[in-house]
Amino acid sequence: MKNLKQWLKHYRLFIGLLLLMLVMLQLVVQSNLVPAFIIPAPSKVIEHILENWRILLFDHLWATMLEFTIGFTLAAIAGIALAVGMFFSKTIEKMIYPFVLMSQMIPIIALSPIFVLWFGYSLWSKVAVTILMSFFPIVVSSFDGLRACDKGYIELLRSMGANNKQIFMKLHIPMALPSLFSGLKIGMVYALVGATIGEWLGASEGLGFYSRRMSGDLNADGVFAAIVLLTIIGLILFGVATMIERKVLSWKNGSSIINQSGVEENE
Amino acid sequence: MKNLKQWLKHYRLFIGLLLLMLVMLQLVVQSNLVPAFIIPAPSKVIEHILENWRILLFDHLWATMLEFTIGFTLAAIAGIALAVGMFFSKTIEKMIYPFVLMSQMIPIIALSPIFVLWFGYSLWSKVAVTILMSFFPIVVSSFDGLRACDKGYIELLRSMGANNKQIFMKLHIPMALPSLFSGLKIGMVYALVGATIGEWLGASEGLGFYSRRMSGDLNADGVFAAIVLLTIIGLILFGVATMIERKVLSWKNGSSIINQSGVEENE
Amino acid sequence: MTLIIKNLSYTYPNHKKPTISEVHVTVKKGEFISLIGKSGSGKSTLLKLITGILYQDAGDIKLNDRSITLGDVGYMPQQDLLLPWRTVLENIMLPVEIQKNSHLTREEVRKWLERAGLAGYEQAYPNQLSGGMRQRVSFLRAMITGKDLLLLDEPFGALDSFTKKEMQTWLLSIWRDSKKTIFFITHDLEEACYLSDRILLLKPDHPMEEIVVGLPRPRPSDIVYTSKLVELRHKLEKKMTDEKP
Amino acid sequence: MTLIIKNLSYTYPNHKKPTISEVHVTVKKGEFISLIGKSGSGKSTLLKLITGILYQDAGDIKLNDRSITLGDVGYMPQQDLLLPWRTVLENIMLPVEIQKNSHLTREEVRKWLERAGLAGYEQAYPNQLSGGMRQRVSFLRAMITGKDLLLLDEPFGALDSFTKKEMQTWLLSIWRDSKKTIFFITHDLEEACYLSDRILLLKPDHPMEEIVVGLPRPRPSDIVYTSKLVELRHKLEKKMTDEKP
Amino acid sequence: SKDNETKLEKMSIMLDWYPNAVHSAIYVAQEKGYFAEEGLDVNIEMPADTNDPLKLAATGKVDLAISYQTQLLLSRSEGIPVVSVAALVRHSLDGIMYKKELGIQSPKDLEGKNVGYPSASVSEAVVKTMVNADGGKEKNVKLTDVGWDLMPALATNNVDAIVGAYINHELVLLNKEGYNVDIFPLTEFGVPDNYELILVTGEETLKKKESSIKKFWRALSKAQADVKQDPASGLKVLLDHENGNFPLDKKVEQESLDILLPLMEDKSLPFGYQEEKVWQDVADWLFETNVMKEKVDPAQAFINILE
Ligand SMILES: Nc1ncnc2c1ncn2[C@@H]1O[C@H](COP(=O)(O)OP(=O)(O)OP(=O)(O)O)[C@@H](O)[C@H]1O
Ligand SMILES: Nc1ncnc2c1ncn2[C@@H]1O[C@H](COP(=O)(O)OP(=O)(O)OP(=O)(O)O)[C@@H](O)[C@H]1O
Ligand SMILES: [Mg+2]
Ligand SMILES: [Mg+2]
Repeated sequence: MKNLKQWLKHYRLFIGLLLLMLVMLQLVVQSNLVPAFIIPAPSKVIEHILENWRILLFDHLWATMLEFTIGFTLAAIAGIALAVGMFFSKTIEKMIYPFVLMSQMIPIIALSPIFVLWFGYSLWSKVAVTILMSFFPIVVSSFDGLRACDKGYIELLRSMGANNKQIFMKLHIPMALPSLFSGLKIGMVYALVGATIGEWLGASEGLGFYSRRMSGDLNADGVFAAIVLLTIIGLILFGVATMIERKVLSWKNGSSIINQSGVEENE
Repeated sequence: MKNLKQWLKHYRLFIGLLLLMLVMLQLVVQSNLVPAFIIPAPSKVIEHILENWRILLFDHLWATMLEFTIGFTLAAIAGIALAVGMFFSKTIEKMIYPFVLMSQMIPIIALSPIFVLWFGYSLWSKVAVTILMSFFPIVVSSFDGLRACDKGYIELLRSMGANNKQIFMKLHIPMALPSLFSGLKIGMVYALVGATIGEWLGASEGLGFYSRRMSGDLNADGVFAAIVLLTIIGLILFGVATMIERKVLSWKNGSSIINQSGVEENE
Repeated sequence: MTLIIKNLSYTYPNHKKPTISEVHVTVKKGEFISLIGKSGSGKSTLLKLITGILYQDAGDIKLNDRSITLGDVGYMPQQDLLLPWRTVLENIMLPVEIQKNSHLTREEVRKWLERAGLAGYEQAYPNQLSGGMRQRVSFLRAMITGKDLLLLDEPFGALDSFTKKEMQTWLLSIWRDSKKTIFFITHDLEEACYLSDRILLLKPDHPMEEIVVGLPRPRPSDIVYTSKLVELRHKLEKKMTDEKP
Repeated sequence: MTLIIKNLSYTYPNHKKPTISEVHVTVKKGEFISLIGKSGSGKSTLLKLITGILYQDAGDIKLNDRSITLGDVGYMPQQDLLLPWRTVLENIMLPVEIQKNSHLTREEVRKWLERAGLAGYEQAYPNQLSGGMRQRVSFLRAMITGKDLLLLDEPFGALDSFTKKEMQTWLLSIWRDSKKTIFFITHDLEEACYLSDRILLLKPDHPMEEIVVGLPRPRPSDIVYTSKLVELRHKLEKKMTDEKP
Repeated sequence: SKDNETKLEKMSIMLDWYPNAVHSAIYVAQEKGYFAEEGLDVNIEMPADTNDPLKLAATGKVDLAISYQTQLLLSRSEGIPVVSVAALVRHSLDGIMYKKELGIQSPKDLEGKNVGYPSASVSEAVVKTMVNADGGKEKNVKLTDVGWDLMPALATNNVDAIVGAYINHELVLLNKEGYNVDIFPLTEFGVPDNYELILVTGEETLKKKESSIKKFWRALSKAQADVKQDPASGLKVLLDHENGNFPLDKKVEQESLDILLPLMEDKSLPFGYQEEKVWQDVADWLFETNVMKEKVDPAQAFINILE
């Protein structure tokens, strides 16, 4: 309860602006300044969601989340693994890093036939796009995080007789966590976009499929219903990731316990 | 000359691997393991580029670069301006930041009718997509950079009688540069992808247009010719940006001048 | 130039107790005054109040009978705080750039650099300098403001004892020649005795005490081994650690 | 326990001159030895050689007649280097975790924490501690390795003089009770005199010199104001600054 | 003549897709000055999405657009105010394209097979109608939305047949690549024949610019006659125009035009003339198959602009 209140307080300006924009949009559309088949009235979009919430949530959202979850998990595993590989081997770094960079420059849509060739229309074609889109920030930030370790700490652990594995586990990994988390958060956003784009390359369910299908049927309400749901899910995921990050990195925001001057904590 | 040599030395592993992959690809395609209209033989792609280099470079590459340049410039200006705005006003930050985040979650292609409605098929529809794609990393990193300033420096300048403008110019801006540069570099990659995607949403020239049209005609050589050019341009732009960054932030890599122990500089 | 601090009090926002309360100090032209106190006793806070970075809750600070404002004094912060993207020369010229009205030429600055043993390092970046050199750059930056009153916040706190000794001697020679007034923070009692005319003792919940050093000038550097100074130090330490007032 | 260093030399890769050359030292069980020298004279390098972090180019280091290896000594680095994501307790338990074979219980660790005035701070993170507390945690971490030889690299360099004094007294009491051998780096001559049995002088391009302090134990903290110690300090300083050998 | 040029009325037309053989007449009319003769300065644009031409015509962003009959009816049922003014291709180009080696003889053989379609309900309806009409059960046909990659889907054996591909483009290309494909024309299996490509305008634009559209059609008809007369030179105009920035495959386009020309005319009717019956049939079929949720009055959906 208290959390929710704080949250509302913090974001009240944003929420206010958002509501204002929605109301204005409603008025603009109702007064026919913008045709409803291009931007539908917010009320219509909500109506559409309410009418179809069952299939939207249980079929399409579910499918997208499945692709997202598998894709993001694999991207995280592969991305971190590659970062670890590059961290341990200069050769791997020099060989692979330019490819990682290049992979971001190739417009995915241009590669869609290749995805179809390799993965067909299975779940895996969407997972592949998801991985391709979220891989880059995860690799880069976990690699940066791993490299960030101060030499002094390593020497300290070695002086205790620590082996390489211990140094990696007790030093490099916790040290890389902050950077890794920010990479995962960005990767998460791109993974969701990736799942959507993956569905455009051929699918039979998912919010991306739904939006494209509705677009093909010239149903703007449906298109925006899917976009709204995707955005909400994205924000929720981002928020949850931020919360987990705060928990895991709680040591970062601990304030001083020693309180010589009687600092009064602000609520 | 010396630079080139060093560069070759540094990337020789990557270049070797790349060549190896190309040769293998050539063999795979020639032995009909993969249909040539999905992944073409590298030799065919090069042939295609050589045959059409005039229109590829002067019409399509030129058009894409124009969109990229305008879009990226505007994104950089707008992104930095927004970051400055958020830096100076908590209100702006709370109001706008969630929108910036949201803007990344909406699959751009779903918005294509809106872009078309607003900008038609003019240059500006592509510029708009370019901005939308490169905006986010620029805002986030310049905002982070501006916030990173140590309070001690600010107090020092205030003690000298500096006004807010001087503190901003002499302190916050140079302090934000490293972070800003990394944002610009990422933004640059996304801007190029954005220009390509923008062309997919409607264009009559540009490398994105070219690749999509070639794809419609089942001409894989053409598709990959465009992709290859885009990737090369992307790598060149990234390299140039990195060089500028090194120049501007030269103070970061200056090694110690005081040389008590007679450190021998490695070539 | 006279600095008169009367009845000064300051409480940080969110703090319950005042960090500075009822402080009275008078500093005369050309004096070298040290302020000693434990970590957290409010030494830096007092200095920030004098510069004007912080503004007092009560009392006033007068420089030549005018309330002090930002830009009135030369301030050297506790960390050297050199801007890493500026060369040594650019760092030193910072106050000149900001105040715009200074008549200093680059030529004069070069002379100062030479005097500080920094000749040839004009174009070096701070991360290329040793700790002692960085401190000298930071000090020159405070000097170059041209203000008569210099506030130095533990300038030699981060240096090793050998470098510290050199820097102290160097500072004394500069002070003698330039006739500036120096307000110096340290937690090193020996340093305070060696450098100052008077020493102020800052203790939380105690009124500020003042000790006159009374050693002749110029002071040779091995004066710190004389029994007079050693005794003074001992007395100071007792005063500082003696919990009952 | 005896540490015997013979004819030790070390040159950093890419350096022309050796940082450590032909160093001979013998440390007996239970001794308190200090190593002093200017910044950059190679004090930390020597310590890293003893821990085994660095490996010598020539000469050898024997602990109880066996060549020393990693994990043989308790080492407290120059910065406190507490892992910021570990609580005080977890930081102290780090060597136990790594060496796995320690028989220390958490109960015994708690007792040590109490002794260090850290009771109640077991679950605090390093960024919630003051400088002196951090140094004590770092020291306990070296203690807890259970090794007989402790190498302390300027443990009190970053503390203000008042805290430093308290920490010195605390360290002496621990040393007396635990009967460890301590190899202590400092650039503070007074600290070296106050704490040590013997003092080693490290000067680049000079053979290492040794001074026996010869003050009785236990030493009261105001022994630093006695003329015997002041004179010793003065002598040390002269030796250190005297450029000609 | 300079004065004349300045007085030309600007008009824009958005193609249904990138320029290809079917658009030859438009480029001929422009190249030979037929539009200018009618006092028009025509700007030709290309869409990104097949739905864009309709939407942009509805909003008046373009004056004319080329689209599909089924899509126009669907638009009207969604309240998008567009009207067809002429039929460009009088017959369906669509059908179910399948690989011959799979032993498919007629649509009912698709039972147990996998059919790829682009994301649109119309294509789904086509398959269902055809399979049912052939005595099969639509339930037994697996339908896969293949996004925009129709040809690769079939070529890589991810699907056994595709719907929504054209006999004058995809069929030609796939055969050229050496795939053995054939097509079931949809009209033979219960789907009413439709005007595959029509010329569309927005209701508002029609009110304002009816006479200009008439002029446009006059010029286009003249050009179409030229193309019919001499297809080779008609195609050359298109190829030359495109060559500036995009090399088209001459052979493919030639073949495409050969297929198209007979489908663009009807001996008994003038070029572009639309019959109400065709509109009625298509509208009924769309409603029956549930593609359109609301009934549309077919008479409102078109006018015959030709004189
Ligand atoms: N910006 C601030 N906001 C709130 N409290 C502060 C701030 N700066 C200092 N304090 C508090 O005020 C007290 C005095 O701090 P100050 O820095 O003046 O001490 P100091 O004597 O300079 O210590 P040191 O010798 O460690 O530099 C401390 O308890 C500190 O926690
Ligand atoms: N990792 C390293 N690589 C190369 N040179 C080094 C390295 N560490 C130290 N040096 C050099 O070796 C010399 C001795 O360094 P060391 O850290 O041992 O000195 P120190 O006596 O501990 O100084 P301080 O009192 O400042 O800690 C210095 O000149 C330094 O520049
Ligand atoms: Mg302070
Ligand atoms: Mg050291």
